[in-house]
Amino acid sequence: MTEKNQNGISRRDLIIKGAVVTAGLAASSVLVPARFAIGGQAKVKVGILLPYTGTYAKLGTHIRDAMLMRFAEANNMLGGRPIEFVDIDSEAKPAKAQQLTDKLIKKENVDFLVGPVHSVVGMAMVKMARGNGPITVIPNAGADQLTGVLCAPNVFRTSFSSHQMGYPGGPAMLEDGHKRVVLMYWNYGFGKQVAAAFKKSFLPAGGTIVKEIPTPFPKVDFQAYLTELAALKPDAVYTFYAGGGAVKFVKDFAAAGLKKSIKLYGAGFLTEGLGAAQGDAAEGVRTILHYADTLDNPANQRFRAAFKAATGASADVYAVQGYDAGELILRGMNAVKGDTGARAEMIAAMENAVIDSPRGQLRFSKSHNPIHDIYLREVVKGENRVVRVAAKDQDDPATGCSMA
Amino acid sequence: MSALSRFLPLSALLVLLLFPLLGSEYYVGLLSRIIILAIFAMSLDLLIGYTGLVSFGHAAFFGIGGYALAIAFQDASVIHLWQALPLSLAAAALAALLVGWISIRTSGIYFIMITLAFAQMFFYYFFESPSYGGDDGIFLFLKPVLMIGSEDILKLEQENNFYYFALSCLVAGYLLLTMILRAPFGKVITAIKANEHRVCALGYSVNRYKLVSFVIAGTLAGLAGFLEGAHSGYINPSYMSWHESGIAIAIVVLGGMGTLYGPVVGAFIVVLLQDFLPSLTEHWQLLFGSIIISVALFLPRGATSLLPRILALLRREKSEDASSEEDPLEKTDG
Amino acid sequence: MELSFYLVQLLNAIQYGFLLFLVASGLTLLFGIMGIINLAHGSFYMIGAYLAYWLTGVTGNLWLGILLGLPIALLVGYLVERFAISFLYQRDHLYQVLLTFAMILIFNELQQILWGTDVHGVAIPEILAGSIPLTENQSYPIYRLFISAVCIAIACGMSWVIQKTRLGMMIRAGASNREMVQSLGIDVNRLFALVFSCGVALAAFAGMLASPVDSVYPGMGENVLIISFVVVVIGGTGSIKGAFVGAMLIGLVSTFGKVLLPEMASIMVYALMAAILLWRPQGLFGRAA
Amino acid sequence: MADTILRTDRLSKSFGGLIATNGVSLDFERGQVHAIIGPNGAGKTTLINLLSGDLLPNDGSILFNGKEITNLPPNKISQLGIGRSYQKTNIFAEFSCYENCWVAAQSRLNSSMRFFRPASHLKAVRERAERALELCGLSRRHNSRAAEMSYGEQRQLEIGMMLATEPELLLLDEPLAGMGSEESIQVIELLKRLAEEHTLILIEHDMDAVFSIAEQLTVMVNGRVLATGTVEQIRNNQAVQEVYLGEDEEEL
Repeated sequence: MTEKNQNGISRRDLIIKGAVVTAGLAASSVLVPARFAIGGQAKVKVGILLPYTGTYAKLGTHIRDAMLMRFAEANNMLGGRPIEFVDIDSEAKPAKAQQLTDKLIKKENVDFLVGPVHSVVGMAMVKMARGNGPITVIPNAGADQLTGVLCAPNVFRTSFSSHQMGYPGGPAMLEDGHKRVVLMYWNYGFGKQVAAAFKKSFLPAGGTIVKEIPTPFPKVDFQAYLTELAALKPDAVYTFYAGGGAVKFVKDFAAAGLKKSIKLYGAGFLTEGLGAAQGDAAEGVRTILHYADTLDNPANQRFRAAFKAATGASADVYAVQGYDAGELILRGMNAVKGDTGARAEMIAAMENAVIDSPRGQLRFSKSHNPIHDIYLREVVKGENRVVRVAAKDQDDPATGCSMA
Repeated sequence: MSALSRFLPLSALLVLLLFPLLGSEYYVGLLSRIIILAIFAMSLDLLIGYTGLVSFGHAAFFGIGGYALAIAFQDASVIHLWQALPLSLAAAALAALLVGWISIRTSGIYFIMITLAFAQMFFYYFFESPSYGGDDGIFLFLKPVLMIGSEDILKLEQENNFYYFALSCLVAGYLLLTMILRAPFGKVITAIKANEHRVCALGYSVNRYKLVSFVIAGTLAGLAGFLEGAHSGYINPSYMSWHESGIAIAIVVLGGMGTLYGPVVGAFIVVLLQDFLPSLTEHWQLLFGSIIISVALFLPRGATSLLPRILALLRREKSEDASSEEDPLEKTDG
Repeated sequence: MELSFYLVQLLNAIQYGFLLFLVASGLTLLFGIMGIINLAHGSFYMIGAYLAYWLTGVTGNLWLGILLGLPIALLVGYLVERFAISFLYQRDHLYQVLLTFAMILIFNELQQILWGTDVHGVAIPEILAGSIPLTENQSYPIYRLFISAVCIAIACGMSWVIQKTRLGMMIRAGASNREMVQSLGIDVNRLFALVFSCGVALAAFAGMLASPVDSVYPGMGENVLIISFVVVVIGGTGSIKGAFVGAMLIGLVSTFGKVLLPEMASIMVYALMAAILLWRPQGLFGRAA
Repeated sequence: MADTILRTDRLSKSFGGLIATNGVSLDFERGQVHAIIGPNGAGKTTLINLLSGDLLPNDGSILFNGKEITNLPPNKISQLGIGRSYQKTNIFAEFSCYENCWVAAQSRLNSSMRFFRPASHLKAVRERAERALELCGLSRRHNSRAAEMSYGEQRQLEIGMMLATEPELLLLDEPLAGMGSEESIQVIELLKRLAEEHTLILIEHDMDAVFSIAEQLTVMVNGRVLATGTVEQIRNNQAVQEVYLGEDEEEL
């Protein structure tokens, strides 16, 4: 597939960009052009493509604010060069993703591209950026393909893959003693991938999927499905819902009186940052995620305090992902002392980065997807508290990635 | 006036033709997108502006044009233009025939809503169906080629070549619609928009004309969808969402419906606004929405309706200098 | 599955139908009486929900919140009618579609400026917080039953107003013949401003009432918008009875569609609408054009 | 027995509870001018609408040249050779006078599903449209926008459009409605000219006009046919005199 893509890249592109197609990382350093004769003071351009309107607006704002906070902590210098931001509202609209990415890459000539939140926007974006485009850091979009079939040396992710939102759920539920489980999820790309990953670990370990109930995305009328769930009488249910849908689901689930007989589990978005909206209904709900507000490590405590001070809002997993995206870019630029032409070295430095993130230790796989601990959390008094580590150093299989 | 109105489109075309020599690759790409949208909007204008059918589901045919290309050729090792383009057009035409056949029996709000309903059906079909990539959509890693012997004469992977290809599609579409509108068929559909009941009383089977118009418009929208799929190499259900149908209506009205150049101008306005407004404020949709509302309220014939007025103003100044006769435009204003 | 399962699903379907009716009734009123296609109807629903969230937060009481919110919604409706909609009565539907489409964009931004991008919830008032056991493990929240009761009250109230009162007489006359109303010496401008404000208030009221069971989040209006149009069109525009029957039909089809034909659930309501319009192009209870 | 061009048999139409046309059975003869008169609400326009296919009857049948046309849509009826003009002016306001007739004339092409040649190249259509314009006396208004013409001219255009479809039978719904006396005279002259070659069915309130051109008269009251016959027969009909002289004197 990589080979196919090369067809789409003309010679002229390469010359204009002055960049290098990093087909083989090792060989490429020979080709690095001495681009920065002017010295280190030219600005580094960081393009940001995140949603600030629509359903995902809050995610976009938190990611951006946390990343800017990380840069500010480094005096807004990347490898000795000042930063210029080009910030674009993606609206989380896939139909516009191409145009906006094009703008950042071709018009603004950004050195780094950060975004997006929405997986489908991510696919359009990565398809254009991979190969000889800018160094790209994905701070949220979770589609497996982004570091799978679409993986590329210049594409990194600081968030998660769908796989990591489903796979650790299986063993965690079995360990809690739930063998007969119903899977419920929003029927779209990400939801389907989470469900598939869950089954991959849950079934071989002896679990039974009583039924799979995909529900239309992004609709929030769950009543009919909850009645079906009640009639199936499973031990527990594993879900993927987020945002408004998650609030509605958790409240409806509780209101239908199902909490007494069926234990509710889900990918972390089910309760992440939604405590106030869900109230008591969320008490006792267990979720898996690579972060928890109450994580007891110094990096997290420092980060949460700083984010609160900087923005007035409470940090959440999205902010952490944005913060780490900033950190990752810093690592890369510091390693090459601001020479964006030294692409291969920079990519190598980012690939090998070991970050002391608020989420715990963060490393990157061959496909540039995060490797991090996944926590099992339970909502107690409105807080997502860590019950235990559900999976140590959870990796991603990077299916279809030529680098893995 | 008539000399000028002939001169303007030609000079606009000339500017478009020369643009790639001056503009950067980004702007050439942006212009290609505008042209694709212009074709799409022009096709909708045939319905809204000429036949009097307010379709609120036109994005479906755009999407189907793109999906036909993507589905048929996602695993192909080469995409022959002479296979892919007719396939996309045929798929869009067939869908338009089916949707149109049912929809044209209704009128007014029912027509608006039934076209919306069909578009939603297509949207959800592609969104939820496991076979065509769901909401993730389908990637195409190749551009269509037109082989003469062993040589691809189009080389669409180059932005400039694609641009000229899209531009020729626009010109071809424009000429085709101009011809149709001058032909007997065009006379009938414009009469239907003016007074459907009377057209029927004159002996025309109105629904057949509406249906044919619907199919032509759908096919042309399919062409735009094909170009979008070929250009971006990525097609997903969001191209069919009702937002896109709404934006298409906005383009037609903003530019000026009932003229063929109106939608082209509208496409420029809308894309450039969407490009420019976000740099002013995070809440740019407030501005965008306000602009649309102002046009809907105060400029119902769209931006291009300003042109004759400006020309009239210029003329008046001139003719006043020459202490003149009566202004011929004065009459038509009343 | 047992019979009780289908009975509970029937209850779900009817309850969903009631909610749909609540939203759609305002829409059909606007179209039937004023000939206005209002795509911003979903935005008014959203505004209602946010008003409920905001005012409940301020007053600590949902009822007070609704009581304070309704006049605000009426005012919003009045302003929108005076400064935008009223210019479009004589124009083609096209402009109404365009104008109200743009309003969606504007209201979304205003919502974001006023209330931010967070997801919120509204607590169910104490007295209605309980639930009734239905099957051995499922129970039914009292608040949902309460919503149904309110919907029935509104349906009855609306048909009473329309059938029995002078306002209703004017409304019915206006729906069928605008010139006639004018010739009766009724101020059509005031009548329309009133009707539009009421339509907006109804949508907002639906949002307020649903806020404790729904969640309150950006873009929530668009989830109800299209489906309420489907309801109105199936029932026949302008017919309260039609909206009621349409809402119930959609409630049934969508609920049992989810259970029996889950793959087709989203498409089914639209297919139903297309089928009904194919059979009766003016909807079930619409007047033939 | 004279040559019947159009026959209705027990034709009925009701709206809700209101019966607008009640068992109307009439014969219209070829080549004659047949006027239908009656007080307001007598069901005259409904009858015309039934004949032209704008309304579908609840009961009864219509035969045109011996052929059943009862449930045909308006376009099919028009194609068979029945043209009609409307009481409320029903033209394409934004089109020029000529274009109005053009669209009408073009309807007689085998099919207007022609996409490639400009319409203006069709000689037959052009001639037919110009002939119609001349007949209705609007040749000099060739390029005027219909909306800008005087009311009387618009009424003439209304008739011109009908003529451009070259019908055999003309249904005229109050062609003189709202016209000044000067304009009326012109239109009456036009109707007389038309009567030479066509069959006319005419609704009209202007009794002078009716008596000056009609050969046959039908009087309708409350949706029923009160009397039908030659002008003389109707003049002397007792029942008609009661209805007309008693109640609606001002109409005469």
